[in-house]
Amino acid sequence: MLAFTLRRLLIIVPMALLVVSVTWGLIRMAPGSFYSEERTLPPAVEANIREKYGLDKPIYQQYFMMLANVVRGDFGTSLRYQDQTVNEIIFRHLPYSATIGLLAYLLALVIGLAAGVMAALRQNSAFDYGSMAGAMLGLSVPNFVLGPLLVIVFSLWLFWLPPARWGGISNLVLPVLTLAAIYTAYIARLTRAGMLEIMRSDYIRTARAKGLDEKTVLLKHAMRGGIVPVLSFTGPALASLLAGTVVVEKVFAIPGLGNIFIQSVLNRDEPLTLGIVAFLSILIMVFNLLVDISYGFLDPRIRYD
Amino acid sequence: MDTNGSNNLITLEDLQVYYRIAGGILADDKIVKAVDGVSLDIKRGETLGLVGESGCGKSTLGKAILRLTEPTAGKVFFKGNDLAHLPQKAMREHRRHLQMIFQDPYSSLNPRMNVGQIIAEPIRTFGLTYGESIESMVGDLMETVGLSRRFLTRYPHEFSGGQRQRIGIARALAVDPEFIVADEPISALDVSIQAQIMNLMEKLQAEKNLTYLFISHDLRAIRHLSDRVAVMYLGRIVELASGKNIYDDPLMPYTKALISAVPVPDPAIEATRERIILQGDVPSPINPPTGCHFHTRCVYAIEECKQIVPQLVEIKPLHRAACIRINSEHPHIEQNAEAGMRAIGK
Amino acid sequence: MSTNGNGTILTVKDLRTYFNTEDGVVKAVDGISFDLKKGETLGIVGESGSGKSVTNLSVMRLIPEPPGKIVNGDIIFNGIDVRALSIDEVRKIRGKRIAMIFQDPMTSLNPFLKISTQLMEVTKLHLGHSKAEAREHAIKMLETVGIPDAESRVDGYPHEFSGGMRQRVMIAMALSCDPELLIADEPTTALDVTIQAQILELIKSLKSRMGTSVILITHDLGVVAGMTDKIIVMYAGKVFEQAPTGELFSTPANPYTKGLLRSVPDPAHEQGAPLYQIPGLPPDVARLPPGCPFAERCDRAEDICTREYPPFVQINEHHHSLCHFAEEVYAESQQERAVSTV
Amino acid sequence: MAFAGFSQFRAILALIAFALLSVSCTSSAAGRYYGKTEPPADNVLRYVSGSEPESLDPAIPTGQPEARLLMAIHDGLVEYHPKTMKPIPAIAESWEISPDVSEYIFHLRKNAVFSNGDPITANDFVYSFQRALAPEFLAKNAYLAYYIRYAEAFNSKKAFVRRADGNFVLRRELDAGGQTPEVSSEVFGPQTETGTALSSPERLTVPGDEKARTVLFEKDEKLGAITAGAEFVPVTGADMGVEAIDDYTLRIKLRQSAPFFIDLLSHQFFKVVHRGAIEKHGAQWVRPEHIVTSGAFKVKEHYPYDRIVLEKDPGYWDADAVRLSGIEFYPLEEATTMMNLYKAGSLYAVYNAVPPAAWIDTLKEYKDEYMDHPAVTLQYYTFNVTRAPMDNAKVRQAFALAIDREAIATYRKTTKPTIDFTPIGIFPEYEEVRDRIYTRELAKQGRTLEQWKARMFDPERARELLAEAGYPVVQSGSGWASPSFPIAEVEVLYNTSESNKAIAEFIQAQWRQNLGITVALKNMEWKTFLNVRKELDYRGVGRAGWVGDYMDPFTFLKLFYTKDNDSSTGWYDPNYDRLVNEANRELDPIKRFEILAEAEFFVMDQQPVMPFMTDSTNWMKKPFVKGMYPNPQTLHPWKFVYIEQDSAKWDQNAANIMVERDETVLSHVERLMQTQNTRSAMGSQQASVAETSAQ
Repeated sequence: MLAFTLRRLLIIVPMALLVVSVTWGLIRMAPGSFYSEERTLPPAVEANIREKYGLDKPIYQQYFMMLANVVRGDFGTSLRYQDQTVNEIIFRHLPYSATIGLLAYLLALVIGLAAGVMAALRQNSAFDYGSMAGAMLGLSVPNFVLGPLLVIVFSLWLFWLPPARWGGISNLVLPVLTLAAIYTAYIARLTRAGMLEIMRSDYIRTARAKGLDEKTVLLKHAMRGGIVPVLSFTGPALASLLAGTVVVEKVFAIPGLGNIFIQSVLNRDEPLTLGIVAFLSILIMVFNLLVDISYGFLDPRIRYD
Repeated sequence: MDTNGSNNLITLEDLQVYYRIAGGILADDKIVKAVDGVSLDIKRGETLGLVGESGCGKSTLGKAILRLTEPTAGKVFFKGNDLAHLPQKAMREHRRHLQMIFQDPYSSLNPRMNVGQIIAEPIRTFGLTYGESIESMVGDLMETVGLSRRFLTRYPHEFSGGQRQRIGIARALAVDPEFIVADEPISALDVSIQAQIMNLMEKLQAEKNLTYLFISHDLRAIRHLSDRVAVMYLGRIVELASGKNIYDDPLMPYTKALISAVPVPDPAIEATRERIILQGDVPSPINPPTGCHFHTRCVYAIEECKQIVPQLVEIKPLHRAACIRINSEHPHIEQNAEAGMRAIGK
Repeated sequence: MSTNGNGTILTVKDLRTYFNTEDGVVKAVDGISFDLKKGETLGIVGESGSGKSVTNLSVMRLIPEPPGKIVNGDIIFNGIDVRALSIDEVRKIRGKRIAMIFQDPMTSLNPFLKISTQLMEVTKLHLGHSKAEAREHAIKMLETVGIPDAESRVDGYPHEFSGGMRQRVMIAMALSCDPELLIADEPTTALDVTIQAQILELIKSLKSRMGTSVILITHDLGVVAGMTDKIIVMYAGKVFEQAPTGELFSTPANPYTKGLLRSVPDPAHEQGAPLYQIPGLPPDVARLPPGCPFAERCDRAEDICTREYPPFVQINEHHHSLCHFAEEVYAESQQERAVSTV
Repeated sequence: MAFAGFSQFRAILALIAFALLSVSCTSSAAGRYYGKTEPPADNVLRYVSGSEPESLDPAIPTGQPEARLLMAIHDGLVEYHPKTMKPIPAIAESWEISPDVSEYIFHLRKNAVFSNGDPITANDFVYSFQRALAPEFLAKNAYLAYYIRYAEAFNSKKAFVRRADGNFVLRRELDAGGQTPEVSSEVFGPQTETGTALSSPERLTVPGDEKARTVLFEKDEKLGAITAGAEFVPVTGADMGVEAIDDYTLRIKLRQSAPFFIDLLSHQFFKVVHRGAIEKHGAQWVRPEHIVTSGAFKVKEHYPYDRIVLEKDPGYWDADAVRLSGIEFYPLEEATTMMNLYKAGSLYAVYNAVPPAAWIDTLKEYKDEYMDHPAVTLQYYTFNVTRAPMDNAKVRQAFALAIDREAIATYRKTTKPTIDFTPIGIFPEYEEVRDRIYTRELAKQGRTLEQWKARMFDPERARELLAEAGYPVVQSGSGWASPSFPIAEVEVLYNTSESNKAIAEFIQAQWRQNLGITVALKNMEWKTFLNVRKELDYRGVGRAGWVGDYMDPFTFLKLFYTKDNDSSTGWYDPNYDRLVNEANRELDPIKRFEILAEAEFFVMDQQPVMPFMTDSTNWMKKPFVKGMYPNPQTLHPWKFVYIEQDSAKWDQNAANIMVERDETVLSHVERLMQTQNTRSAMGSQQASVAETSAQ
């Protein structure tokens, strides 16, 4: 297991570099540059800018310079916000995304698991149909629709909650709900499907034949197997939730990483884009690794060799 | 190897199939010797039964003959050509003569293809015939295996297990093969259907002069279908003889136990017969016991059994066994055991 | 309501368990009756879909409802009307007084839980064992079923055991509370012959030691031959023949039983002659014909067989057969037996 | 449970969502105000600034979001008039202008201090300008200051050419065409050494980089000959036409006559910065803990992408008149989010073009809040005149005549139809002059002003012109067709956005209907689009928009000025440059406008671009926010803004806000303007311009 973890950790670095390189290539292939604007710059100014940022050097040199910086974990300063380093920006905005993401994740996990388990236990009951219809709704309402809907109801009709921006706990409610909806729905459906499959399995029949009551059968025997598919979904989901969800951050004007990421791309802010891409790819890979490791705790049959 | 004049369709020479299990960066890779030096002849027109417990390598052996698994070493002669080292392209030429029937007729049929397409597929692949005659050929094949032509457009899930196995057989027959490896073809079927499939296989063999390698753990079926029987244990053939000899006079302690374990559908016999109950399970092929693999479960095992790898030698006419405690003069181990080591002249 | 007579541990009377499916009502078990005496072993033989497993799940009230439902019949266990019990009361019987082992030991043990956990929870539940007691008992049980080094292996997970060992664990678990009745549902089907022999031998010896009654469900006539006192042959949800073991094998009174017996290859016979085969396929239980469900495959069927549902003929005190020609078939069997013994 | 109707299900949801959204912007029409309307007790204004500011350094950013914010914290020589945007005194309490409009003398007030208490002197301005124009500073706005003598040379790393005798090579020695006229060489204002040097004839500048120089000299033999054997002296910041005559007197010498230069100075680029803070902290001087400001407000907190909190600077020279105790800027980008916050009462005003077009009919109902006023913007399409068929003026004219501008304006709701390049309603005096000049010029061609103005929409004439250009338009069914027109050579390129797409489709339909020509539409992401358009890599037609930098027609007309102009059309004519130069040398504003109008006529007659609309500022503010006016750029000098707690004094009808007189604001403005009004006659015309436009 240690070897497995080490091996996977070692892979992360080249993978992240690959992702960064591809991103760099895409940025460079896209026409336009960070300094272009509606107004054409005087050629002298443009030349000065190109010289300062090494854009006048051969492309491979620029690539290796970029790569050397990335390997050192130094993405330099943002091209747009020149008083701020990329690392500073990422770690300044991560907590916003992470707060919302983590809360949404926990909410989705609690509600999704509970609803999924209940629905599986009472298959074909009114609760089952109701919660699964709700989940369907959660899946099919995109969050750029759900968010504004919640805002209209709770902020503009009832004036209960602020419609946007960062601030107190009341500011968190709507974005967290919006973000959690789709994940809750996914988790509920996965849990239900997983539980139903497990509940049909031979070892559940064995457990029942032993005279165990349904609660024990469910919590002790079925749960672990039932949430395996949930785990494989929620690992990467948590990574993306922590790293920010662009739509929700846009709708609610949250200064999270997702928002910054999109802006950096639009601004052609190359170091910032690369920094965030590298950070996100590492984050996702680490979470996938964590998921794989936690499989081992959940399912004793899985071995890491 | 010169196979001139010999009646052998298939000849295996020291065939080995090893699997490598990756050990990770901190552990060595492990080697599983699934087939560990098997030499065999299969005669034209005969059925060779291959019996053994699960995990003994019998399926791997069957697949290795057809190159569905790449042999690690050794030779597989088919009509004098060594298939084991043939390039894939050349192998294709031979493949139509070599077919396989699988245990699970459901998972081996593509659920998205109808029966007609399934059976026609090998015909098209080998370009045996074209156009409309494909359909009539498929229809004929279906009737040959006892399925109505009307079922041509049905899908696998619409059939019962026995019918699916018939489809599998029809598919194998489509290319008019000479040799068929039947890998546990009846073990997933109900009792009443098993008999139907066995009869069908026998009928087809007679009609088409087929040669079978019949792999099963069901000794009753093996006995019924096979001309000769090979008993396999942990990658090695431990006994090889005619069906009658194997059953009436098994020589290897393992074979004896195997046969003895088969329940007899007759309470009178069951009540009286003495059964040999083997202790323990088949050891892991990753780390098999030294010497004679069977020594860990053998009541007759002596110290030498742990060291000496027994060779498959002829003990009686046309009856070969791999056990150091028997020889042609003293073929019966019980007596040898009673007589102690004196019997083998130590 | 009938009560169990002296020495009778289980009485099943006219049990009918139906399933609602998309194809209509499947009468998986359709009128089954039998008695099981203390210490006796009953074999239930049948092909897949014949209703043999559903019968026993019904006894344990383990039929999933919906879609299944026990629509009729009495299940009297030691004088207790199992059908009348609340589900909580049934749970007190399950695993304690009636235990089950299943076909596939690979999937019947929970792969996520340690063997010790799975064993201990039974005795903690039914015998009120403390953790330490339960653990001690679990190890003892593992030793009883012949698991070597039980002390250290008890904390292993199922996947660390071989198939045979797992089935032993299942048996240890089933027998933990010293049940009065053990239902073994195809306990050896998934195992190699050598392991099958070990397991059957184990069941046999435990049964004689503990005096447990056993219901052994199998499709293999060979298995029941040496293990049982009496046998029920099921086909399409019905009992086709019911007889003491010896009599069933020597003088079957039903063409289906005869066919089954004849279609098993006999190792004693030379290879070459074609095997007897029952033609056709088992019927679709959702669409049974009005007459005998076996008529279509039966080599001695006459017009009446497809027209009329056959009677359940009593041949003698313990021998019944569901056939229009039960007496004739019985007579034929007697004759054949006489010939073969001569 | 069947989920067969999944897509239907989604469609229904979308409908529900749409219904709710519609309800949300109409339902409270019952109330007088749009959403929550309560003045804040803390006297803090909450406003939305747009994107996260690139920097709080006034010399760096180029965007409107920063402009909105930076004018609160940095002060300059002059300030925008809150209504007209004409310059009013700020740190410069008065100024004088040289007769040829090439030199300005500013008199600074003595009580202006930085937020740390340091006095603001003329040297601070010299430092600020030199820093902002230093080539390594990479200011993208540097071009704004290129009117200052040698500013462009300094910013472009040029060098003077000094002969062995110590004399510099002069520009006029080489300049045969006389494109850029020499300015007066008489020193205006106090005589100083620097002043004299600045007034001497303009020196020649050549690339400072040797390689570039060599290339240039090889190409231009005459230049090579003149500079042979000479020494190349890099142009420094000190060479620029900015001089501190004394602590409180600043001289700015221009390279050309530029009466609009004073308008430019309100721009953030010319704000004063604190040398000490910058030298101590480098790029990080703009952080809240380091920043030293000069404006009415100072930075209290800055949480990027979330908020910038300003508080009133009590040390500000005009602090007594500053009424807000603070401002919170929210760097938001989503229009709906802003509107939601506005409705919920968390924002007191939104900026220009925030209200979504679909809501405008509803929002107009809120008369106390919704505002609509011409903006200093122009929406137009460019023609790529370097490629056929758009190299033919007649084709261009035909395309321009074939669209119904009134219809577009009606369709877009907040725009006004336009045919000329200076937007209407912004420079009323210029418009008056322009009509006169157009009439004169048209008469030379035998046409009338009415005919000219019919360019708004004249499909018949358009078809004639197209036929004259060699692409006859024939009747085809109920419509038209132009079979010979090279349709593959023309497409409309626009940057991806809903409204650009809608307009492009509208115009596409007009051309199809009126000319029988269906052009393809092609959209591109913003930065890509800019590049393609600039490189003239587009076929036929490109979308363009222009926002004026200062309140003078020249801010538009300069787009066609000089060969490497910004028009993205490839159009250039030296005659145009000649006219523009002449105009800018003219001190009499009316005469100047006449020449500019002649220039505009010249270019519009050739139709390298096709203007079609002027945007309106459409925005909203809570009625309790006073002193914010719908001026042409919706830039609000914050020191005039205040929050009125007394609901009786709230704005009642936003449409009248520009004509109504708010004593609180205007008396403040007038008080400030007094110092300049009392100056010499030179300055008085500036003030009068401001005064007239204010009414």
